Amino acid sequence: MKKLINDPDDVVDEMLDGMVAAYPDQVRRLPDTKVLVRDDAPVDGKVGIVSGGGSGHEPTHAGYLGEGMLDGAAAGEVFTSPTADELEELVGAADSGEGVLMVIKNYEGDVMNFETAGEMVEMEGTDVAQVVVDDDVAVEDSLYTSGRRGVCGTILVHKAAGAKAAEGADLDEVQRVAQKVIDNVGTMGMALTSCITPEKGEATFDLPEDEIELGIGIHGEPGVERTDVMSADEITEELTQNVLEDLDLDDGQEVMTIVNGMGGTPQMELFVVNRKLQQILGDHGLETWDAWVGDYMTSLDMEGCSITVCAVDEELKELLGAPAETPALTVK
Amino acid sequence: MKKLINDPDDVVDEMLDGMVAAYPDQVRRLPDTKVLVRDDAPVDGKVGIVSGGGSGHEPTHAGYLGEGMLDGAAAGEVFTSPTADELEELVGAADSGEGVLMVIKNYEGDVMNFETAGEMVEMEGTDVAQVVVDDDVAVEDSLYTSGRRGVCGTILVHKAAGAKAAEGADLDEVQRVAQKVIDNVGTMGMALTSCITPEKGEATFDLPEDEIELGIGIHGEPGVERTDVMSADEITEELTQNVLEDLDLDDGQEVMTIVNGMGGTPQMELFVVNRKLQQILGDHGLETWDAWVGDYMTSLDMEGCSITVCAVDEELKELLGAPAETPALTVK
Amino acid sequence: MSDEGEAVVAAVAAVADRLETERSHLTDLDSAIGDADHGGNMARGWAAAAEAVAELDDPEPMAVVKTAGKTLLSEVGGASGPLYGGSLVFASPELEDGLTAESSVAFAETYLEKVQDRGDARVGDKTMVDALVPAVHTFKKSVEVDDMEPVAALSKAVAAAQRGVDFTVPIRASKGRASYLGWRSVGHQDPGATSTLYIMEELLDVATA
Amino acid sequence: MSDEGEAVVAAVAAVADRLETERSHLTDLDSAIGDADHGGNMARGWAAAAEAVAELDDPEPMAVVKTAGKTLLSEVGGASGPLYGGSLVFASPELEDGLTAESSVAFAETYLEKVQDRGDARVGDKTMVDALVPAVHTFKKSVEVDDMEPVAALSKAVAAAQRGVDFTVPIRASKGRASYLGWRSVGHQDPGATSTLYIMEELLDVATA
Ligand SMILES: Nc1ncnc2c1ncn2[C@@H]1O[C@H](COP(=O)(O)OP(=O)(O)O)[C@@H](O)[C@H]1O
Ligand SMILES: Nc1ncnc2c1ncn2[C@@H]1O[C@H](COP(=O)(O)OP(=O)(O)O)[C@@H](O)[C@H]1O
Ligand SMILES: [Mg+2]
Ligand SMILES: [Mg+2]
Ligand SMILES: [Mg+2]
Ligand SMILES: [Mg+2]
Repeated sequence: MKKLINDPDDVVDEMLDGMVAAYPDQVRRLPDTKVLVRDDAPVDGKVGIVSGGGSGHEPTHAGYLGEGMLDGAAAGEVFTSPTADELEELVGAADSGEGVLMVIKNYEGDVMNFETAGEMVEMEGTDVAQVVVDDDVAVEDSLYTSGRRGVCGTILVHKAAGAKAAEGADLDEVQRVAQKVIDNVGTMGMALTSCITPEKGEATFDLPEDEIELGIGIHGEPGVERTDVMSADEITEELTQNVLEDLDLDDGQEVMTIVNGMGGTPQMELFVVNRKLQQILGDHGLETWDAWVGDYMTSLDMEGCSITVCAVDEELKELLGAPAETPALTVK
Repeated sequence: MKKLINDPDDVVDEMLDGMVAAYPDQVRRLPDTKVLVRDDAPVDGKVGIVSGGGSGHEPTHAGYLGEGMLDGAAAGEVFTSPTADELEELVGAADSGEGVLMVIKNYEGDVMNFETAGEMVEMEGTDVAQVVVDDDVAVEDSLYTSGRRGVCGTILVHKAAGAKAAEGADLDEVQRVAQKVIDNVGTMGMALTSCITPEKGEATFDLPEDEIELGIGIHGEPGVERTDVMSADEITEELTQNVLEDLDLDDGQEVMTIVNGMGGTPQMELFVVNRKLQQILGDHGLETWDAWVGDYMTSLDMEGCSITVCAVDEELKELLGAPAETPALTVK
Repeated sequence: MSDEGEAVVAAVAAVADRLETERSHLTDLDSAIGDADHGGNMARGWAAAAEAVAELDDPEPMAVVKTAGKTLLSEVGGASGPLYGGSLVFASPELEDGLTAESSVAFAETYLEKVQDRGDARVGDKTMVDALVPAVHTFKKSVEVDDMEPVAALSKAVAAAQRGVDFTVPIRASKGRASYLGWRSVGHQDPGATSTLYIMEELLDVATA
Repeated sequence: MSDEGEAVVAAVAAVADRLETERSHLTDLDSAIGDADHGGNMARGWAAAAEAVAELDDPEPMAVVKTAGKTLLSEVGGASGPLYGGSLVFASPELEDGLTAESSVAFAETYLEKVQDRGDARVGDKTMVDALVPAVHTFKKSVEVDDMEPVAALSKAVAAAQRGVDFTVPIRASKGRASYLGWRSVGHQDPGATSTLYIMEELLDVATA
């Protein structure tokens, strides 16, 4: 493994310091933790929004700290949920007295650690609500899985909840709009290559030159199906078709889309995918209200992408289009 | 080669359509060209700023189209300078009558094509000025090279010139501040892996698991020196040292920095580099006024990074900090 | 330091050593059907636990187990952090009066119960539960029905856990990251069941020493 | 269509074919010391040039060469676009009165001059100039001093260009992307010199046919 890394054991710690050094006016690190909060947290009179999870998904999570999005973000080890005690500090630091919404990506590890933390801070009198994002349509939600994963749609949950909180809404209202995004968003991803975790130092899974993985998550886990390599257009078809089938939208529905890079895929390719995605949506009678293309939620250096579609109404358009100012996302 | 590509011959064309589909309110494509301009170009009463070069460096160039930065950007084939006739159309579309500044990255291909275009539009009465960016300190500027290359420092030239033009300055003034950035900026890059061009479909150069290239450009060309693999801190030392030697700054000088990813390197690693960079600058008695971390000028899927340092005074701080609103860069 | 407490501290240290040794093996197992971090999670967590318990002033069994659990909770994260750590903390009171055959059985049962409370997995979901259930059942039966000595019973329990680990291979996962793979999870050994077995082997080793 | 014009159109087509065949070889050469696009640049440009000249109504040599040059200028980009394309355009007037020994020499000289005007490279800089200079010198001398037929002179010029290509191998580049490599450029053959040789070989082939 050749990486811009010193010691794998220090990589998360050093990354967090490097983030603070990049955005000293926007974020700060809680001493002796892997928790970053926006510089002015807790923001008086505002519901706090926190998120977190394993590292390796940058700019998720700390990249979205700031006005109109998150108040705090906890970083676990690479691909490992943060520990409950760090999450406790996270929630505490985001609470101005108006309560805190925890945005959790569905996975037992995250859910169990967040819930443990939530119970602990509630005992100390903080109002806590949670939403669990499960936008990954690749995984069937059945008795035989731990439920659908939370992936790139989470960014839109952060955005809408953050905007609602910035308006001064109360915890219930903020939780409602977060859940509304969750109810209207679907994502599916694919990998051309495996990622390399600092811990393992080699590919998590072997993917021959002529095969790809469909339905991957964001943790370098193998996907739901392995198929022969396909063209960009075919891959876009496959992902979009699955997402649209899941969402089952009416003709003329407005949507917002994300073509998300997995970290190792150049933007050139993401734009090639976006071109086809927009054609397909047009063919389905859907109207794109906004289209994002870039690296929003990654898997280290994995090559591949995910496609997210979110049905939007007037309320969601207002929230998703509202101003945000964070290191990784600025909406004017 | 496994990529999100349909046919290598179509990749630039499809990418450009995908960009327009992503930012339909911000950019448009000149019919039958590979030229993208900001939607409202030419902007009345404003000097036009144009740039361009081979594709494969996304978000450079079209990602920087918009208020406070570029008016137009020409995309060549992958790593190939745009042709003179496309550049002619580019300059024409950016001219509102106040003249156009061409920002050229030093390389014979770009310079020859831009100059040919410049001569042609001048014959039709457009005022044209040019600056040639050559911030790459890895290449010695001597009789034995075609001069220093233009690399990531170019982004700062776009930014300063764009801000000056937005103020309503005339062509001379805009050219002056562009040149001022060029005189104060230095960059050096390195690669952990080669990139894969769509044309060749395999690595441009072989780089064994235990070696890295120092002093690479942004065209997948091999670097100036090949060395044994080093830690992130050592690499950061090496790059920064070379840039600082070249710039030769006074104690207490304020600087702005960019840790730029080459396309395939995850943000986690870039932040690890930024942490060390800021420590080194501090040790040298320099003061960081602003620090950017991300993928600004890439080499397709190459893994690696470059470090840019630019000395700033009050004028440059004002210009580099001025508002900009482009797909890839928003400054509030 | 009580003899018993000393033994538990030694056991935690032995577990830490063993999991460091098995680090890359566990990560390889987790690569195949998970996210390639189980080895790191376990090695990091138990090393910290061993340090923490070594510093206890009065290392009675309950305090040692509780400290180890708390350390895992704050060092590991992931799915295994709350499962291993939380269950140790909550089960530790069963050892309040020391290590007896009876208290060991109670501890084992509570530990299993807490894992299932938190993770909601049943036997056959291809998780650590598949190693734990046969181990705890065998342990309890050996002690309570067959009147075996705890160490002999533990030895039986370890063999049972091994069966459980082997059993995870041919089945489809319904919990944890491996569940995302659907049928593709079949044929792979569960990392968490494997680390559970290793921990039990070390307990046995220290108990027989 | 004049015979001469027809021959030039055929030559452009032959060049296009050849460069398509050599596409990956040229790109490999450019990978080693450049940016891996020379094969694509040449193949794309000359294919377009062949199409364009095939559509000319009155394909006199000058018009054909000029059209080919303009097409290269607008299709190739990079360093080789203005060098090949611009030089063909500017040298084409030398063929105004058709293809004679004299006009061919004048064309060759002007072409070389334009390449050097635009690119500012001298012999030994490890560029296409290293193939062109010996070729043009040899051609001129063969025609003007040795009174050779143009086709025989061209054959000598091709051999001279080959020497030039070989010469690029052991030298350090001072122009083009290869110059960034400094001493590491030594030992590699220049792609632009190589494509120049291939083009000349095809001209000879068509001329002898
Ligand atoms: N819901 C669950 N109940 C019981 N055990 C589980 C559950 N989910 C996961 N596990 C166990 O955790 C192991 C994975 O642990 P680890 O890799 O450390 O965490 P993560 O899955 O968060 O990366 C699995 O092999 C499995 O044995
Ligand atoms: N200044 C120059 N003068 C003459 N030839 C040059 C010059 N610069 C580059 N070349 C030629 O161009 C070739 C490279 O062409 P190509 O790869 O198509 O363009 P680019 O270098 O822009 O990628 C080199 O091999 C060399 O022969
Ligand atoms: Mg994990
Ligand atoms: Mg090129
Ligand atoms: Mg795991
Ligand atoms: Mg080239």
